[in-house]
Amino acid sequence: MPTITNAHNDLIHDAVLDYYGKRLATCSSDKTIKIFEVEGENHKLVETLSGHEGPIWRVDWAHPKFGTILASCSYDGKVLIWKEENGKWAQIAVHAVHSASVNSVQWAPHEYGALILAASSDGKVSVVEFKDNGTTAPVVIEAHAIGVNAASWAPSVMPEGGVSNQTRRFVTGGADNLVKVWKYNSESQSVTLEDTLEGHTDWVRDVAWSPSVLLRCYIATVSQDRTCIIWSKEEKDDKWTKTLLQNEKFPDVLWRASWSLSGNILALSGGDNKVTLWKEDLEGKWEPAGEVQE
Amino acid sequence: MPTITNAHNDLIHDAVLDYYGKRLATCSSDKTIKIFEVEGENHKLVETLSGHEGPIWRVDWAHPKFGTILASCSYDGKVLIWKEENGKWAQIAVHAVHSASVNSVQWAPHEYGALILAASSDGKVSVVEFKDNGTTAPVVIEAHAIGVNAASWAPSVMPEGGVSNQTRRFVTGGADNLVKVWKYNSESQSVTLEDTLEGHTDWVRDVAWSPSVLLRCYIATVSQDRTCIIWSKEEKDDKWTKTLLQNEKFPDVLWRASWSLSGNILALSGGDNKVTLWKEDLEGKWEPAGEVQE
Amino acid sequence: VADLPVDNQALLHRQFPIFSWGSGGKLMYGLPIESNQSSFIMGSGPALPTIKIVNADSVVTRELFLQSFPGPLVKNKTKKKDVEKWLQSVLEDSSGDDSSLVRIAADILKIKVADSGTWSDISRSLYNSDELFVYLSQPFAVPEHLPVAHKLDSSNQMKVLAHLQTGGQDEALKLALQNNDYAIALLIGSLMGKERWSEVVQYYLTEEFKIESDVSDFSSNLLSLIFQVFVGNSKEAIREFSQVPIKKQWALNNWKVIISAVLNNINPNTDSSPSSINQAPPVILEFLIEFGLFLAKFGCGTQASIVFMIANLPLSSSPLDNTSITFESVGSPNSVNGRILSEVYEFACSNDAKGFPVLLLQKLQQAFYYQELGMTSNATKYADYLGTIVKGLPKKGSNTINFAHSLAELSSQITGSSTGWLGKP
Amino acid sequence: VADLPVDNQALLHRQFPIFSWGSGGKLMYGLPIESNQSSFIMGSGPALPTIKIVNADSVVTRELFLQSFPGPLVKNKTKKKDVEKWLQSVLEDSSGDDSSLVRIAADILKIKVADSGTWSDISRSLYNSDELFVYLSQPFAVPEHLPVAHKLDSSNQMKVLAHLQTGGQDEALKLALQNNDYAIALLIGSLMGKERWSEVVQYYLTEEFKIESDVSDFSSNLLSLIFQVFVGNSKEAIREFSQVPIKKQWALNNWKVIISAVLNNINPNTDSSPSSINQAPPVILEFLIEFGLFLAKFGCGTQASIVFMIANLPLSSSPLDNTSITFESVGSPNSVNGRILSEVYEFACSNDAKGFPVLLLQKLQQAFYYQELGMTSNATKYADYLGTIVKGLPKKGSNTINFAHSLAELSSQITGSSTGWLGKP
Repeated sequence: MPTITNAHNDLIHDAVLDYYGKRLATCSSDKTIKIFEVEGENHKLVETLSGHEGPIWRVDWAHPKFGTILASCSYDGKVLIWKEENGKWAQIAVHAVHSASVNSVQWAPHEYGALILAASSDGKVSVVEFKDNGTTAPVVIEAHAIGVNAASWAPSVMPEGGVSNQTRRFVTGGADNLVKVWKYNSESQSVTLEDTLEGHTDWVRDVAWSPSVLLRCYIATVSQDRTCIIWSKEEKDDKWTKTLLQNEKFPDVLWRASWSLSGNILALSGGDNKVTLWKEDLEGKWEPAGEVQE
Repeated sequence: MPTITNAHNDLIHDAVLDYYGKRLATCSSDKTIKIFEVEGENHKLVETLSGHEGPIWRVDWAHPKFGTILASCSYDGKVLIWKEENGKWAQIAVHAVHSASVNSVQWAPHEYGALILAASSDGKVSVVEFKDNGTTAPVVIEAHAIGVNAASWAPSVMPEGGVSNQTRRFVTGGADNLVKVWKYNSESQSVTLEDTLEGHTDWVRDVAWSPSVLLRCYIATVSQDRTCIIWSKEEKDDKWTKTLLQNEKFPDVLWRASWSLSGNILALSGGDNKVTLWKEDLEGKWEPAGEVQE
Repeated sequence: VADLPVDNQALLHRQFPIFSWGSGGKLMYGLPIESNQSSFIMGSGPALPTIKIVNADSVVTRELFLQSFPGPLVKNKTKKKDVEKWLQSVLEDSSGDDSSLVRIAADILKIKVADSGTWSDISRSLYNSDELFVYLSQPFAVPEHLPVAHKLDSSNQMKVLAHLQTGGQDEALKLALQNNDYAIALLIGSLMGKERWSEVVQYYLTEEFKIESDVSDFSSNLLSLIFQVFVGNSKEAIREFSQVPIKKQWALNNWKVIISAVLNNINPNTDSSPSSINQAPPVILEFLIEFGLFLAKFGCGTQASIVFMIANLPLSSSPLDNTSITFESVGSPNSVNGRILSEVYEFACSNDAKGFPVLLLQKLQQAFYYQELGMTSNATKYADYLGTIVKGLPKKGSNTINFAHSLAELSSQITGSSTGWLGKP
Repeated sequence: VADLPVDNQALLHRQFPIFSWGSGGKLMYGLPIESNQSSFIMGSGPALPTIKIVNADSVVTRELFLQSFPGPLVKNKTKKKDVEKWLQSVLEDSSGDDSSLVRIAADILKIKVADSGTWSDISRSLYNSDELFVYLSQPFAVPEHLPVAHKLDSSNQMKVLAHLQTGGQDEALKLALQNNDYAIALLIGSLMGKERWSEVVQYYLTEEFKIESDVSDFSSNLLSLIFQVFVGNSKEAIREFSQVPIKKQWALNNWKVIISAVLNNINPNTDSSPSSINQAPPVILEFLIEFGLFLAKFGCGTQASIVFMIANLPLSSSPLDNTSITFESVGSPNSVNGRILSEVYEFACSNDAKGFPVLLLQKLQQAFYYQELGMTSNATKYADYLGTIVKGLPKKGSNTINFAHSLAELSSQITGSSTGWLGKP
């Protein structure tokens, strides 16, 4: 199994495998992004991408159908789009609508097109589509005035009327301790607030919408208040049901939440330097599903 | 109401109104039959018929469709047939198959034709049809060896196959204290015994088959034993049900039994010189329905 | 009168009364003069001097309410009020014979025709329980409240629960009965199906409901039956007591009190069945049918008819249940009362405009009866009505042929009596 | 750990663990070196020296019986014996946790799949009443047979009969209860419909079935419920105790003992219902549904699923009764155990070859789960099976489109993991 040592010299904030599990992108406070190829036991550094002017918080690979494309977001307030063509990497777009740190960036479900969702400490989130002829005007709305720490798309669900009738949702978590659920209308290029979920008592640091195919929606949110809350809802319900992942608080702040590719397992990382895995049990509570150990 | 006084000077054994209630025929030990016309309050002796050589026990009018015809039976062993034509009465036939007193004579239901049933002290009953061209050979069978006192036809009932398929029954009462039910087959000109009913303890003097339209058959039999027995049966029953008209014996012998024209009321005459009327009550017992008083 | 041997020959020389029925409601008779009188007079005059022809009507005792009966009763034509009024006159006429079956039947029919009665109205027709109210209102000496019965102690109660938890119903019941705890025994029995429950009920009543003055166990028999009826065990209960001669006799003798008691316990609020007397709750219907069959089987056919009437069974020639017993008529169809009551029952209870086809012959016979008594207008009404019915009968078939034939005979009699001499066929 | 205010800025300078899920059953992680360690070493090496990519399988705790599960279960194809064997292995594995809902569900499913079980087998899955047999076989001191209960005297017995004859059920009942004669009170109650009867039963048990050691009236509550179930009064009984907090809690805590007791009293000889566990007698079905709804309503949804399983209800998205509660899955469909148990239930209980359509998404999710853990052959079996199912779905409709879409995604993941780099779309 590949082990990459000393990828960066500074803090590493994110590392993401691509769709095929063949490339790994890492980003760091050293303002670079490194692309590794991983195969079998081996790994090879392919490229180091420079361009950001501050710590890079997250990276996200686009769906292969668009090509080999990576998005990154940074303290410098920008989202940069990178593409590999013929073995060479280049920066192909800049998304600079925010006036403060962009804390998370995520490509939308590929059925929506080449769409990006960005969350910023300027209190806003932006949705921007990259068309073949260049970017469209981004949709920017204020989400959490004090600052938005994370945003995550809901999985794509086909409704009766076809793609154009889709309800495209995403969830955000803010420094106001709130979690909000939004609806994005691509035709009218507008975003409306659907729900405001109260529960956390400190900054929400990450939100993750489960990609499960089941009819029940799950959102995991983690916070500096050392709790992880699972929000769930079925189409027919009015309100989201709130379930604490566990009754006791975690030893330290929680930092990231990430669902497995089909939403069966939730991975949490936090200030106690652990990555714990969780899954739902028969009775709808959450039980440990493993822990990453050295 | 017509009152006829001193119709005969000797015992009067029978008196019968015709179909229309316009004529009365009386017969007597004086060997004559008298025909009276009765209208409103009046009566008029129309004819005195002579021909018998002994007391005449009974007379019976034929159905008007055959004309104005009367049958009579006598101690002399004969049955004489009389007809009125153009106001004049004449004897038109003699039925002399019996060798002793003929005790009862009765025309069959008119649907059978001009048929007569006679019962004789010679122990036999005879059935004889009068056709337009003269009489057929009578059917004579032994019924009650010691002597047959009475015989009565059952009413006509149309079966599935039409007239020719009819079961023609009659009942006889004898000096052997028995009552017998017979079947007459006109095609084969034969008579078969169907049932023998025991119950009386002395000579049966009269039998009468009720002309009721109901599906239940009723036969009244009266006897010198001072009882009247009602025998009843439905098509589906195997056996006749025997019911005493009343539990106590009558004061004297019972002589004649006669059902009203539709079988609703039974008239009994007996040695106590009374004519009592009877009808069935709700529970199937027999209760008084009147008495003839002077 | 002593049973002397009869001199057959001598009889041939006696003058007996003579009698003959005539059409048009007439009859002819001649009564002999009393023989001793005759001898005294020493005349040689005829033993039977006079022959009279009179109206049958003047001799036949006629039911007082026969003339006023508004028949034939035709649904949607005959007014209910008229029938009610007529029934009322019958009830007033019954000269105080409360136990007469005619009165009971007429009373029940009046309730049914009115269509607004209750089960306790019908119960009252059978048996007026007012006397019981008098009894109930009497003050009784306050009894001493010493315990006289038994019940299970705590540890045995727990045993019962443990038995039930483990499915040991028989053991639980045995324990309860051994200790004479009938309350818990009944509860256990209630889990075990209606037959076991009924066994426990009967056992309990036999042991604990003995009243000194109780002749032939009237009280416990009646209570036992009531409880079994309402649990749906009628058939078995009736079968059981019909096999014990003393109980069978009790049931035959007390049929009115029994049915009255059961009907009085029909609670319109229980079950989802309507309290309408046109539709008995299923357990009651089962009871009425079984009890009626019981009565019919043991010679009380008319009483059985009344019970079947209460149960709203249709008159029909089809046998009931798996028996050979039919309910074709209320009482004997050969009795005037029976025919009239049957006709009123059909009017009150038949849902079909066609009524009960089995009554057609009875109505014809009734018409003939009217004609025999010279009540020609009544006979005509029936003849006309039956004439319209005949058109609706199947064309072929011996029943139709006979019916039409007899109806034609009736019509010709009616015509004959109205036109007299000229009515020659 | 004390709740100190968090320094948000400082967090931006901390090294947190990093983690990412990869396709083909891989995951990537990097754990920081402990900060104090780092300071001690005084090196300036990276806080996160190593990033590892491993098989998810080596980190995720997998259910022991997941690999051996013979799914997808296809009626008439998958052998019953294989499913039974697998269930048996689950039961042996449950490490002695008898009260676990997974064990109970698996045990019940094993009985259902075998198709030869009885109601007391199911009862035993919930609660093993052997301990009661031990209790029952203990000898008890022979109690003194002094009468300690009351019953009506003769004259009051006659009064009761008179009341009943006159329809005075309430008066009769009052008289019986005033005199503490519960046996006759129960009999009178039996005439008055199931609600009144149940009231009398409860009253009697409350008064007479007090056991000293009985915490929260366990015995009288249980008996009362049993009797009410069998008289068909489940809905009302459950409604009643769900409104009394202490009784509600008793019922929620003791649901297994309660259902076990009721099931043990199903007597195959009573009623005409078959004793097959595939078809509960009507009163039992009513009880199971109402009790399940009660459990679901008060937060015991998984327990409710087990009860609905016992009742053989089909899995469906249609709400039960007039509630908003549905039985779509045995336990949570987002749990592995829940999905597997639901699939086994469908195999055991669905009459249709089509099964329970509501499970399709669950099976798809299960397939994704196998794929995530790198158990590609299991994932493939499901993908193939679901591929045949898709053909039978209605062509239009968003459900079918989504299903097909997701299935295609699964298939491409499976293909991707087996061919690697070359599997570009």
